[in-house]
Amino acid sequence: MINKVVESAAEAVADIESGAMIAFGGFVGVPGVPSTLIKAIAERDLRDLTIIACESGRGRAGAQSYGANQGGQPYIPEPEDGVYPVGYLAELGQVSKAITTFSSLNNSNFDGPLEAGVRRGDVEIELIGQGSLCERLRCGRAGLGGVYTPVGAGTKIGEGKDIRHFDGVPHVLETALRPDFAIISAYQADRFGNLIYRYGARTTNPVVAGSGKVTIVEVEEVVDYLDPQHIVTPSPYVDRIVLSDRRLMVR
Amino acid sequence: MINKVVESAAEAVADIESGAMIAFGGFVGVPGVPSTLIKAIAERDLRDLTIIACESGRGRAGAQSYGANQGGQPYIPEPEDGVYPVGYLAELGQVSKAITTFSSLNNSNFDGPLEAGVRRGDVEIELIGQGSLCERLRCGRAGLGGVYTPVGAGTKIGEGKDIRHFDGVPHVLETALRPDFAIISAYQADRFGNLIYRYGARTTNPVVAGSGKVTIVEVEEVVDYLDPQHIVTPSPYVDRIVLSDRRLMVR
Amino acid sequence: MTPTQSPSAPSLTRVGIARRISQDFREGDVINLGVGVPMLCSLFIEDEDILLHSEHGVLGHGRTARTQDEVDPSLATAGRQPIIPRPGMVVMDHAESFALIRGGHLDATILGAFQVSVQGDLANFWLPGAVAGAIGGAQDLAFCARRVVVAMQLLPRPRRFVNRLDMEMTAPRCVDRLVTDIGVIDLEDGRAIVRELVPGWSLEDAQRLTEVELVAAPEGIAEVTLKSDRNDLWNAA
Amino acid sequence: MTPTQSPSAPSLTRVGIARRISQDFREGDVINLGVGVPMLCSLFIEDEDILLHSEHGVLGHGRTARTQDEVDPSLATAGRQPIIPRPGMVVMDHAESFALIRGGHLDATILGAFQVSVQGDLANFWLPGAVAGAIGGAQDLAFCARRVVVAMQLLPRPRRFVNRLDMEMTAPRCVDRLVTDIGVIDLEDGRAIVRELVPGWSLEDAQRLTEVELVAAPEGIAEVTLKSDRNDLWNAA
Repeated sequence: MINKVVESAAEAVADIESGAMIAFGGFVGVPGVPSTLIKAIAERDLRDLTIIACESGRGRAGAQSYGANQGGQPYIPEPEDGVYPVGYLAELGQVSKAITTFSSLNNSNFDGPLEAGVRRGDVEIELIGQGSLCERLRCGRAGLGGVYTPVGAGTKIGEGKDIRHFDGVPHVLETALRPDFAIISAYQADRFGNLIYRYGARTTNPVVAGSGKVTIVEVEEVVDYLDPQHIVTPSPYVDRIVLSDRRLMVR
Repeated sequence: MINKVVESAAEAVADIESGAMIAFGGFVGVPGVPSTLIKAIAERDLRDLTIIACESGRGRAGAQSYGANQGGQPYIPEPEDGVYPVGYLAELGQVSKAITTFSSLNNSNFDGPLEAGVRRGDVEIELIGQGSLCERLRCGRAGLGGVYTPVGAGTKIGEGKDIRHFDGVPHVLETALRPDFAIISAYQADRFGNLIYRYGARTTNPVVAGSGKVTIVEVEEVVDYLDPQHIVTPSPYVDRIVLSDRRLMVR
Repeated sequence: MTPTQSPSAPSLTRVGIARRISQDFREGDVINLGVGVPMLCSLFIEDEDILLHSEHGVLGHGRTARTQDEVDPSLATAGRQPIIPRPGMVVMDHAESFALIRGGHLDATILGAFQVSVQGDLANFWLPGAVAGAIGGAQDLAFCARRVVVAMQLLPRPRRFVNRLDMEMTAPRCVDRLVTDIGVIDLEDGRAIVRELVPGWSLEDAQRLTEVELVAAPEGIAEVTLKSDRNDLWNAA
Repeated sequence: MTPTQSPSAPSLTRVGIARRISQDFREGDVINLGVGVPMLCSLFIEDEDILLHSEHGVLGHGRTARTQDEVDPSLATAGRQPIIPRPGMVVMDHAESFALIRGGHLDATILGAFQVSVQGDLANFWLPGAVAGAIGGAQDLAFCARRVVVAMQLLPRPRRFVNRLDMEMTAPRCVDRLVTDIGVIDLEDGRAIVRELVPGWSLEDAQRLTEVELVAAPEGIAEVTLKSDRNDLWNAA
């Protein structure tokens, strides 16, 4: 019987080694960051990770600053027990390279952990837009070598990349990312590894799923049955399932 | 108020002109072919269409042969009033080019309408695998110039296409298809044009949606509300909605 | 070039700029609002069918949640404001959200900027002296949305609207319109056409705020009018 | 090279070939079954968690519908057999279905063939003399599935298993195993290794059916055994 549920987050990430390339699902402040799994990785003694994430500018120290900077509008606060963002791994010195769309806080008074690493000289940042990052990961999942996008041509992001014109418009070749591990967060899983997400917590999670040689998901619930027509991530993209510490919807 | 529902299929396809490039959703014998819209196009006096479809080997004359050829296993029969496959347009002589994955019946005793057209010398067929066809249409929807796929390299399908190696493996450049019209079938729509599909009738319909300058969908029902988390095709990809003649699920 | 040279006339607040921008929205538009001033545009969308797009994959959401009961922690804008569902809303993954953007299915994107050139070049992701940037979805939006509108406060900041960028460029020749605290400027064929000015501002007053040569619209320069009686739209003279 | 040279020994029917193929399936496998003989493999999957994949976007479906009540016209295999849902089933669009295939997420694909070469080259989409072909999903499957198994009837047809293809190639060096009506042949490094033969068949008998040099497996040639008591698995001697 297929059952991809693993006992603990620690067990699920036990075979990640220093030097690994890891892609993470989730987006900035909105829910959907695989916090439980990031915490489990943080607890291991790892070095030289290459991380791939939409947002990796904030560590735990900076976690509060994002939401607060909204000009007095209401925002969803962090839970009291905190969230472990991808940038936390950089804060711990586990990261030597980041492929990301937000590597900085764009705040001239304060460096994020990756920015601090670049100033020290031991971190490399490859900045890329969200659309192109998603396509590179999708190429990984979908067995494509790369895609041509018009986005980034003639800018710093397109520098050094192959250019080809389509209908006279320059396009940049963005190549597949096939990380060793894909680390994501979802709402519910069945034992096969089919996944559904809650509203805006979907974000990059289904994009990262299946891109890696091994995909690990944290979920709020494992259920007996998911409607086949509502499943977002098909089971073959998922290898291991763990329960999340942060259960937003299930109380 | 947004309301994309159009009175009739005839009205929905009234601005298609001879020489247009049209992509169709749907797959071989399984439900999901936009039969009502194909019938409406067939009733117009059009010539020189380029059609893009997963399957276009069968006309109406050959419509029964597919299901019957299953070695005695049960299969889903055609409805008595018949279905209008994409190949019907070729049968009527409306088609001068087809980009398709099944252009023939692979039956040495019988030509499909496109095959007959090639023998006459007035039809061109561009054969391509389903995965690559889907990616080309997705590029159209997603604003990409093209993708590199390993599939087809070194075969007749890859001939004349740009080749690039990734990790030593030859990949074929498959370029975007941006048809003038995208013609699809779905189960339910809301007035915004959000769509859901029934089970295996989904097929290429969500892939074709949004690839064209104008996307027209036939649905079994227009409903007031669709669960935002279950919608498969987002409304911006849909321009016109008509009710289908063939209502499989709604009776 | 400093605010002290400005006339003793009112100017638009951040909310006022957002109000002016939102007056250009049309029923049926699909519009992405960037973080900051652009997101304030949502304050002015009531029952019209204007579909707001958040790049993490939420389209056509309703208004901001007003009570704790209305808050669903999984439903927020990209700027983390809790929002409520609304008929027509749809959720998609991040790749599809950017397919929508890159495929030209957005009618407009409203962005903030560090700097815009008269050619329409946009800089909004890499601050001078920084070691890294925050490009997010801005580059896809700037390259691919059918229309790019920039919300810009000209008054307090120098070198915002320039002849040539001196920061890293997000996208070339993409900005169609600047909605500023003192007026509305369209960028057309390398020229800055002033369409509207805040009452009390002249073209000469405006010209002092930028090195870019400003050109009066051929049909004349209209006054900025705001269709709202909120009390936070105008900075006093 | 004709059936009349064959020994008076039984051979596998189309259903028998499918039974033998399905005996290689393992719990947890994700497997695509092509139209024809391959699809008959589904007859032999009961309660095991073997996820069958239909390329139009249905994965992990249940058995064939047996009564009209069970038939949902929108739920069928790519070969149009009505099927029933089953826990773990998932529906996806065609592009995602081929992302699954091309991304190497299928454990195996079972295909039919016009012709296979000893190098593992496959031809199954363009008949000689035809003006067009039917490539469908076969090329994606043949290029990208982790394992490619071909169901092949050697007995009634000449030039099925050859040294070099004389038809248009679907994919080069992709076929791992042939399951035929007379035995099981693995293609390894350009050699045809006979693993199993139907009782009554010798390597020499088999050799008469193909120009390809057949090599006995180093561990010896086993007898084909079928784990089923259906009465339609064997052609009589």
